[in-house]
Amino acid sequence: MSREYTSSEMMTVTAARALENGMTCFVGIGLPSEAANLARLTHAPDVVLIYESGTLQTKPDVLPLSIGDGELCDSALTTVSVPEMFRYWLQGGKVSVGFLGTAQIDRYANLNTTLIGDYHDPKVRLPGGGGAPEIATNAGEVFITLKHSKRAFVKDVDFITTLGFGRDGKGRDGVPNIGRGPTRVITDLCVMKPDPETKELVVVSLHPGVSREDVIDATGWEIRFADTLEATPEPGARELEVLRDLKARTDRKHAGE
Amino acid sequence: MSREYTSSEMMTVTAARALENGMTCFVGIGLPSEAANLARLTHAPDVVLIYESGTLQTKPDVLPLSIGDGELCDSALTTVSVPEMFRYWLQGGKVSVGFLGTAQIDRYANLNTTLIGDYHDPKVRLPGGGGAPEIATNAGEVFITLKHSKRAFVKDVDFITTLGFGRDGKGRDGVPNIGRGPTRVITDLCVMKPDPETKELVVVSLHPGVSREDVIDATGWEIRFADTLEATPEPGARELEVLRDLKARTDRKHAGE
Amino acid sequence: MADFLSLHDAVARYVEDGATVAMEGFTHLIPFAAGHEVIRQGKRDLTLIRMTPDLVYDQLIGAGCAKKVIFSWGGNPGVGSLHRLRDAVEKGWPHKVEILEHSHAAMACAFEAGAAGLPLAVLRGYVGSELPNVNDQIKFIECPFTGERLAAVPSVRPDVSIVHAQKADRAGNVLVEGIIGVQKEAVLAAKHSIVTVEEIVDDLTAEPDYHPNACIIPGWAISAVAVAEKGAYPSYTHGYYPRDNRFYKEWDAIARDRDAFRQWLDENVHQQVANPAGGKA
Amino acid sequence: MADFLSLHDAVARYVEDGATVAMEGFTHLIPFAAGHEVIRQGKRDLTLIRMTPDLVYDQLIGAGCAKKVIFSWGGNPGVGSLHRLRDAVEKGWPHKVEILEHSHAAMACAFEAGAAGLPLAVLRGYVGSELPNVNDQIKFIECPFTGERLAAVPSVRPDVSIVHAQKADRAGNVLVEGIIGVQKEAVLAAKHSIVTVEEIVDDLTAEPDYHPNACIIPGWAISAVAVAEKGAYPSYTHGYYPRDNRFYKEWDAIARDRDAFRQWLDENVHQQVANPAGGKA
Repeated sequence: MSREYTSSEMMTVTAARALENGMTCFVGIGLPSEAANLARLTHAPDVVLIYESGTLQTKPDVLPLSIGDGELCDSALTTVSVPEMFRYWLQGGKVSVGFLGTAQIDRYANLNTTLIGDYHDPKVRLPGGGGAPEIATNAGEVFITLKHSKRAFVKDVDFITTLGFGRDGKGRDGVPNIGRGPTRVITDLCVMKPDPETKELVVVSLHPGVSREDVIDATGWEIRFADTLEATPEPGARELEVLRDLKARTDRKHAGE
Repeated sequence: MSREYTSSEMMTVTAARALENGMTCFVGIGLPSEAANLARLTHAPDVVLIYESGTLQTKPDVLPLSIGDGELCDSALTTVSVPEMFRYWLQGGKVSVGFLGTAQIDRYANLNTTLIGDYHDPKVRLPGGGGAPEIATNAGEVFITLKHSKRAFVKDVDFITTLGFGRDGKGRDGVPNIGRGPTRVITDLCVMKPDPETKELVVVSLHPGVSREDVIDATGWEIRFADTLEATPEPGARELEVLRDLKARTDRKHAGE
Repeated sequence: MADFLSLHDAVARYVEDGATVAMEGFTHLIPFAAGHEVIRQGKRDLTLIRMTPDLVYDQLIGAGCAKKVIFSWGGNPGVGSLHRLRDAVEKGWPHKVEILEHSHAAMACAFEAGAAGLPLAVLRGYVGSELPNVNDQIKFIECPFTGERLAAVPSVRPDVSIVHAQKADRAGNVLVEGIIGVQKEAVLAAKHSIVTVEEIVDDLTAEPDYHPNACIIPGWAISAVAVAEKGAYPSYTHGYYPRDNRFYKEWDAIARDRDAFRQWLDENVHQQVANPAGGKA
Repeated sequence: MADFLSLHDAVARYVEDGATVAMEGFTHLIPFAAGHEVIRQGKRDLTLIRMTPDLVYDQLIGAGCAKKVIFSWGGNPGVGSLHRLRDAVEKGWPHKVEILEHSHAAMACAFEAGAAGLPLAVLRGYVGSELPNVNDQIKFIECPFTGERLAAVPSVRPDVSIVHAQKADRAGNVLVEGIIGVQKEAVLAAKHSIVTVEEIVDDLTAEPDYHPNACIIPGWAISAVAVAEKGAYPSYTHGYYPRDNRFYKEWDAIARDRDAFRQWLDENVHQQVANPAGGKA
């Protein structure tokens, strides 16, 4: 078992570690799903995973390609209708953390999955909001994970599909019955958290081998660093083994279908 | 098989005949339930019976004592939650006829099941609205069945729990998305229908052996009779046999429990 | 995750004097055992919410636990009146009880809205009814798209909801089956919840009659699970025992008379600590 | 009661040019066979509603059936973009398509409200999102009890909804099992409905896996039932066949290129009258 690992693995393991055992996690497809299942298969066996397809407390053996793969239903405690999922479980306050990916994110952790360019004359149409707009406001808090790049990390998103802290960092102030919003952003380079006052994202931890310059170069605004910048712990041997097994199982399953 | 029958049987058979095969009927407990099941067991085998407990398309072998007896679930096509029953099936416009009983009814077919006397100092507390207020407005039409008496048939109900045609007969005028309201009232003496113009209840058919005076004496307002007053057809032999069997089965079942 | 507690401890921990309590179960699965435990523990000034108060609230009201009752149909199903409810409302015995009454549709929607975390439920309801004249919690709003006037009622958000169900598994997940009423909504709408069950099984998803869309409430959405065999008697538990329709009829005579009621309560509730289900099991 | 029709006749009878159509199925049970039949019959100017347009609407849009698309997440799940949707929105090929976009929560609530016969859905939604800036169907109301600002969207009430399900019985009752999505809501919200099924059985309540709280839509609430074996392929039918994740990945290359798409459509839809499921069955 080698302790060598890729930056993607570093990202996934770090994202997984953000989840605590017993949390109830509304899982986005893709990277969040990979991280959430790694958490479940390692340090957080009782983390409750909920997917917007209505599958409650699911324990997939392989990662789903879509948000509604049969594997999610087959391994769930129970499967409810989609209106019930959004009304009773998300809006009803049963989700402690929403785990999201995104196409664009800005310094106030606002997310854009709608489009690049002008709404009525888009350069690139992205898929749209999906569950994110209400996950971000109705879950207790939000974790975000995505690869670090200047295209993705922009000063101001072209469109706020999903609220982080608004255009001025004050988007949640005085709003009743709203979650805490993004509490951490996990990339392949670092971990960021919103400044307690201004809500601007601040790098709090650098992954092994990553320099401040690497982060600065991959971020579309003048990124700030915490005064006491931590070093993200390396992935453990077991985490890497479980993650690689999971991905290999997944690849075999999807290729065979 | 005797063709002699009681006035209660006459009422139930007449009420049952009001239901047509293929109607979707939201059934009130007691007399409506007896009539609806008699219809199902005789001329209307495909009448769909829905009870507010969530039991859809139920075919009880014995009459339920309560609106939620196990028999209703055991013989249903499926059983849904009570919110779904009221939202999707009743309010969603899937019910062609609501079949109701009542404690008091007035000349405009308004129903009172709340109380006798003053609301804040009641002479008699009745059970309350239950499903009736929305059954009466969201079903396509409403049939009402109850025993005829001056106590029950009053000029003005003490309290409108459930809309017939309002205090002035105009309670449904101009209201969007509302059913036709009461289209017939079946008692142990006669059948009444609302006047097409004024909506006041008018006797359209007298049961065999019942005189106008009998109805006048049992009605708390100056009851009108249709110009061409019909004679309600007598119960058929098979209807009486099926009804008596049903009631005997029911008595045996409930006594044994 | 739900704590596994004795019924005594669950009620002692979560039902406080003055609390707003919903004990639900639509004819089916009425949590009588839990109601009797509330009586035995002498809880007072409760605001009791139930669509159909049924015998369980008749007993709680007669025993003096209730300050206020919120309901939509307060009869003994198929039999007649709830005499303890009437005696409290009409004569103030054992003390005056305030009532707030709705229609079933409105209460069902209010439970749904409570589960959905909303402050209000919107429905096409109360048209032409005089209930809005006597219940100031019924308001009307205008649809911003069509201009239609629709009823609005506050959602139900109890301090504690108590329901009965068929079974729980070792993780505290609960299966509700048959007439499911507003049980799930009651649990999800409440700050705390107690579920009494007929039995505990190892794993609900491994049961032979498991169905992917069964009504299962996860253990992490429940505060406490307590075993109460025949805990819904004299109502019933689908798959376990039938409704005792005869007892429902007999209740009429018991509840009509204050002394008969007190004697019944003494013999069947207060002296039944060892048999929390009460009644004639 | 539902009429038993061929898929051809069901689509011919209920899907009119210019109609508002919802083909639902949340990843699971997507009615591809019916979608292909709509393409074959050359329907035009449809307003297509779906939470996740998925490949089925990508195909309908590319084939020129759509005037407008109402959706909440328009990607190829786990793969990337819907290139036909993008080509229509970005380049106007084969013609300009209007879009109206919501969040999942809002659309799910709008289907629920449609099934419930209401003109609007109310939710705690769109807080801080800029979607209300570009969708004039999103409004806000004030709760009359708490003063909270809540989002309101019009309910979904399609002219016709089309869903796929596991099985129907001879009375036209339909069982939907597994990930049930908004299928029931889509059917109940629509003026007309077509349900395609894998098979017809005698009586759903007599099936060995019958469950009292299964998601069964009664035949009298459905306009037409049509048998379409593998009718959800390349999505899947729980209990029958799995999702063809490989095809979903392959679709990316097919849909990127107009000619490749036209060729695929010709071979797999237009020339497949005898095999209405299309695709590689």
